[in-house]
Amino acid sequence: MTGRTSKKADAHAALADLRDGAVVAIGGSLFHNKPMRLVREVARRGARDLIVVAVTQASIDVDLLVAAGCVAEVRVPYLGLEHHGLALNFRRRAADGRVKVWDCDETQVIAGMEAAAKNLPSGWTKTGVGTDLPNSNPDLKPVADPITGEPMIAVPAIRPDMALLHATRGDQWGNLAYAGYPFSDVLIAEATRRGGGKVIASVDEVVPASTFTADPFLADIAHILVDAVVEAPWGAHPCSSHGNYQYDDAYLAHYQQSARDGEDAMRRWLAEHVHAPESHEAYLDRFLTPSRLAALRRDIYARQ
Amino acid sequence: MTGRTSKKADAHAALADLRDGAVVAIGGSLFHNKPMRLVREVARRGARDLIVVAVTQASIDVDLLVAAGCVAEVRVPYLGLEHHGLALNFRRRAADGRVKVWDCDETQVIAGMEAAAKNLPSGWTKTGVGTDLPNSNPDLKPVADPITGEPMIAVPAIRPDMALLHATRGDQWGNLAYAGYPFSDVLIAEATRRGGGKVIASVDEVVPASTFTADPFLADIAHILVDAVVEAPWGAHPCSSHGNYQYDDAYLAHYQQSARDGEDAMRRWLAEHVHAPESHEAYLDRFLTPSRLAALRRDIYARQ
Amino acid sequence: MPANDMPWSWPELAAIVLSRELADGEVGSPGGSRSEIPLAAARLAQLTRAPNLAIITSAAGFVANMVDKPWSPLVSSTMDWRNVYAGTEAVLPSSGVFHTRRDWFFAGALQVDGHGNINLTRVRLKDGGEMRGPGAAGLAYSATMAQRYFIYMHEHSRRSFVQRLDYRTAIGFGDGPGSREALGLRGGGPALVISPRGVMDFDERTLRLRLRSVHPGQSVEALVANTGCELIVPSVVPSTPAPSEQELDVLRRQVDRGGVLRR
Amino acid sequence: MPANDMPWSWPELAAIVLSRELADGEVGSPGGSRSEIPLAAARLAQLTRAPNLAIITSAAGFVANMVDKPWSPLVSSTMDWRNVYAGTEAVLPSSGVFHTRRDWFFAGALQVDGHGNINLTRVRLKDGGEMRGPGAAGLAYSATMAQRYFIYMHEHSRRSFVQRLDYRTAIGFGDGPGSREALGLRGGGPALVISPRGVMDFDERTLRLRLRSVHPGQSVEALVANTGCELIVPSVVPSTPAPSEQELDVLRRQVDRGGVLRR
Repeated sequence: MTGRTSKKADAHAALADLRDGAVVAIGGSLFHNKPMRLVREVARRGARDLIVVAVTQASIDVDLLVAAGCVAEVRVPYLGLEHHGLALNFRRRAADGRVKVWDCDETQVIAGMEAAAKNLPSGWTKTGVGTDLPNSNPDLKPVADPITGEPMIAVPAIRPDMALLHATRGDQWGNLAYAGYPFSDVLIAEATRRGGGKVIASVDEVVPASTFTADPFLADIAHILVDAVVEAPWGAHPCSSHGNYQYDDAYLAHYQQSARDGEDAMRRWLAEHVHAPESHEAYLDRFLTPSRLAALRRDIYARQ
Repeated sequence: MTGRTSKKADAHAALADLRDGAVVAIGGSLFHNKPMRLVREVARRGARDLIVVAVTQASIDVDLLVAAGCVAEVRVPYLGLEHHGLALNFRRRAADGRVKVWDCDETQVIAGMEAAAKNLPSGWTKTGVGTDLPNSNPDLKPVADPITGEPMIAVPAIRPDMALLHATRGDQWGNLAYAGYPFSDVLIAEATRRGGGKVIASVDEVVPASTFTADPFLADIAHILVDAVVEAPWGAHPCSSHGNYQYDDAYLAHYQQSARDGEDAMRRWLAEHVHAPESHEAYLDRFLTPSRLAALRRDIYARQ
Repeated sequence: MPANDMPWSWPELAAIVLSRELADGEVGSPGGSRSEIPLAAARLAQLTRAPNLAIITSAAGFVANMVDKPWSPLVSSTMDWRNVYAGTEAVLPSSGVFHTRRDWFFAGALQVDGHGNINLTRVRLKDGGEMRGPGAAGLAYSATMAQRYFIYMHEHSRRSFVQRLDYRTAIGFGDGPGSREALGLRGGGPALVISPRGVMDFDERTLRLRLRSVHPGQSVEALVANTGCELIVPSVVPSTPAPSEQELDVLRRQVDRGGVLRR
Repeated sequence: MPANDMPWSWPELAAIVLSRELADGEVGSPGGSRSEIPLAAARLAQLTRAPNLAIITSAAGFVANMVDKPWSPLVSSTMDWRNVYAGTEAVLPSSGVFHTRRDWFFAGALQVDGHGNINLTRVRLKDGGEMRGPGAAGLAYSATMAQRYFIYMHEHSRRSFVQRLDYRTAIGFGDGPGSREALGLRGGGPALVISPRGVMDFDERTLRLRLRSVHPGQSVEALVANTGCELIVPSVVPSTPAPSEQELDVLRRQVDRGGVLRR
């Protein structure tokens, strides 16, 4: 009998199925657990017209893809760089219509993703009743609850073609463990796989499968929900791998300054940070040092 | 400043709010994590006309409450004693109309509980379309999806007045940890608390709060969802505390034999096992021995 | 149950026949009454032809694969810790148990009809009373949503294979061609029915129950005589392929060492 | 922002004033722009008057209480591990983050109107273009479902307090009395608006914004002149009670030792 099939893959192979116009879900939230190594690979490939969904919140992940010209539509409840300010590339391209915005609240995206995970046509929420959200986003359909008659909003199932996630650890079968919060990654994986899409996860470390058989409760996402595991040490950089290492605030500040300086500056930033490094290892060696890594680890538990 | 308020309570005090006619949700599944110490206390109190909800599956927990005359209506997707046979007390009282049956599938109860947890009027499911379930249970309302028009079933929110759960460990603030599977206990707690009901949990052990602060991911149910923690060592007996100790098959067989022997035999069983023991400790000392406990622990990992 | 003089028990035969239906890479849930039969079927498949097959405990979230795992006993109670923990690599959150695809699941039933609809709720008795079954459990869901499913009947009689169900708990092919489509159901419906007498599937055009094979030692005539619903009987009905030596060997040495299926 | 010559910063004052609004035993989520302000408010409440107050990280599931816990720094980024892990006793599954009651939450906004409706989506600029905000995040949800909420505005001007929102992202009292009821909304709507100039609540009958107090050093006249929406101004407007010594002491020694709120 042949044995089990490993799901380990390099980033290039894992993203081979990504077609222009695909609905791509990105996991994590804000500056945490963003699969930046995969995001950079998507930008390197020159993907076009993507519909990007992030739940709950996005930052440099989506703004970078927008800057790289990969994105046609953004379905993100919050897109901003928190203490670094607004998402400037997004703002620029949304203002002149190059990027379409699907206005939404977190719980509306979740309702649509839950519907997909359950293989149902729509999800129901109270969120958005009495607001402009259903006016600017016609996919959010005002309806009446069939039991009480009260106003509700129905959100059509959101079925990503591909999900990009970042976990702390994974094994070759596709089991994933998060040191910190998995945010909505479980739901993203469920919604994507249930609808036939591919779930690609980068992990800081590939660990032996015995790690999970020794304690199966360790797995936040089971292997049946994962198609490919991409080994990518510090693969969330410049975002944090939540509970494992911190986000790189100086790098983020430099990114934001380039965005502020305009599209030419952004193109130079992308050339240097996304296109020039020939590999993930080359990226790490170019933009990080052992002492910087130690500092990003140390900051996790820092008590002043 | 005064400190935090402990949620530790004895079973009698914890159940003081239980009124006749209440909707009571029972956690666990089949022979596992059933809060039997609390169930016996409910029967001792002589509660009446309860509407009992269990999700996903029930066994001796609900059958015993039915036998004790506490139950007006059963909302349970599966009620049986597995390899010991059907739930005979339930079957007897359902047949002659003393107990009303709310026919349902697991996912319909879950849809109703999810609606309650989300504070929404109804939950939607595909389950039951094309079956007799909406015919025999008028609460399951056939509707059309507003996006695709396809047939669906709307289930009104199920909002328990009280939930009875059993966890392996808990602290005085109400944080609960399960050694095995929590089954649907998290959802039950969410649905109950969100609607203003009380969540009462028995635990095999009360552990120091530092257990949870040292590893907050240990808590399967957070203290904000729990109203009372009842210390009840071996409190799931004769059911298993999943992953901690096994169910007591000989005791269950004796129960089932009494049920088979008819209502008089059942009354004697209830008198001996439910009413006679003056306390949980008296119950343990009457029906268990140290070597039996050791066997129930050993069976968890038994490899033959 | 009809006589069985074979060197295997009916549950063993059922586990082996069902095991052959499971394909590599699939995800499914053993369940139903005497769930040790489908659990054994799935473990046997993993250990013979389908190393990438994943088992999800029905209504709990244990995702298990027995390839290269230490042996663990097969136990009667579905959610027994020993059953669910064996070979487990990951545990789905309870919120997600119904959020994952099921390529297959197993159902027992009080009654089945000629379109594979099943009854687990209640059966009318001759005296006018009714016998109440254990309830739908999650079968109304699975029958609606899973890719395909297998029905295993411990009794093959005119009381269990009926022209008209006393209660339709879970839908198979409904009233025949077009029923599932009109209701917007997911998945393909029932794939197979196995009983102590034989194996049945469904005719592609009429979606009616069709005899596929009779078990070694059983007769077509007795099977037909004990079937209360319409049944398509082809002119030639082969014998259910007997368990191979390897199947029986893996089943008895690696899956069911304790002999639960022989009791 | 108006001048502030007081011995506390505006964020410190906001944290202290908001802290006083939180009652013992409640459950809520700090959030919004500069979420260190509401997080400080909630921790301060726990350490002074409300030891049973529970903090849930907004859109993550960390349930925290700082009573008798080691000190941990206050950090700007909402979901920073140091912020969410401090004092955490339990972590809600991501499926359940929106399944728990919120007695209160906090919202920042680009614009607020006289009924407490808020805009976080986009603002029309004078040149005809628009400035896009970060989006609703979870505020459309929280405003609909939470028991009450507090709006904190970093700017108090005619651009931020407006007669008519450019976009209604989250509903407050809608168009006035009866609006929330007609929509079947849960919770009681906005309870309070705080800005660098003063504290506002809502008139019980008209549900219109009403000046409750002006901060020490600020004037009613300047506040009114910089408010673009209708505002009920009582004949006597008290001064916002200044931070007590104990409040400032606990805030600076136990909550914000690093001085994030003074930056």
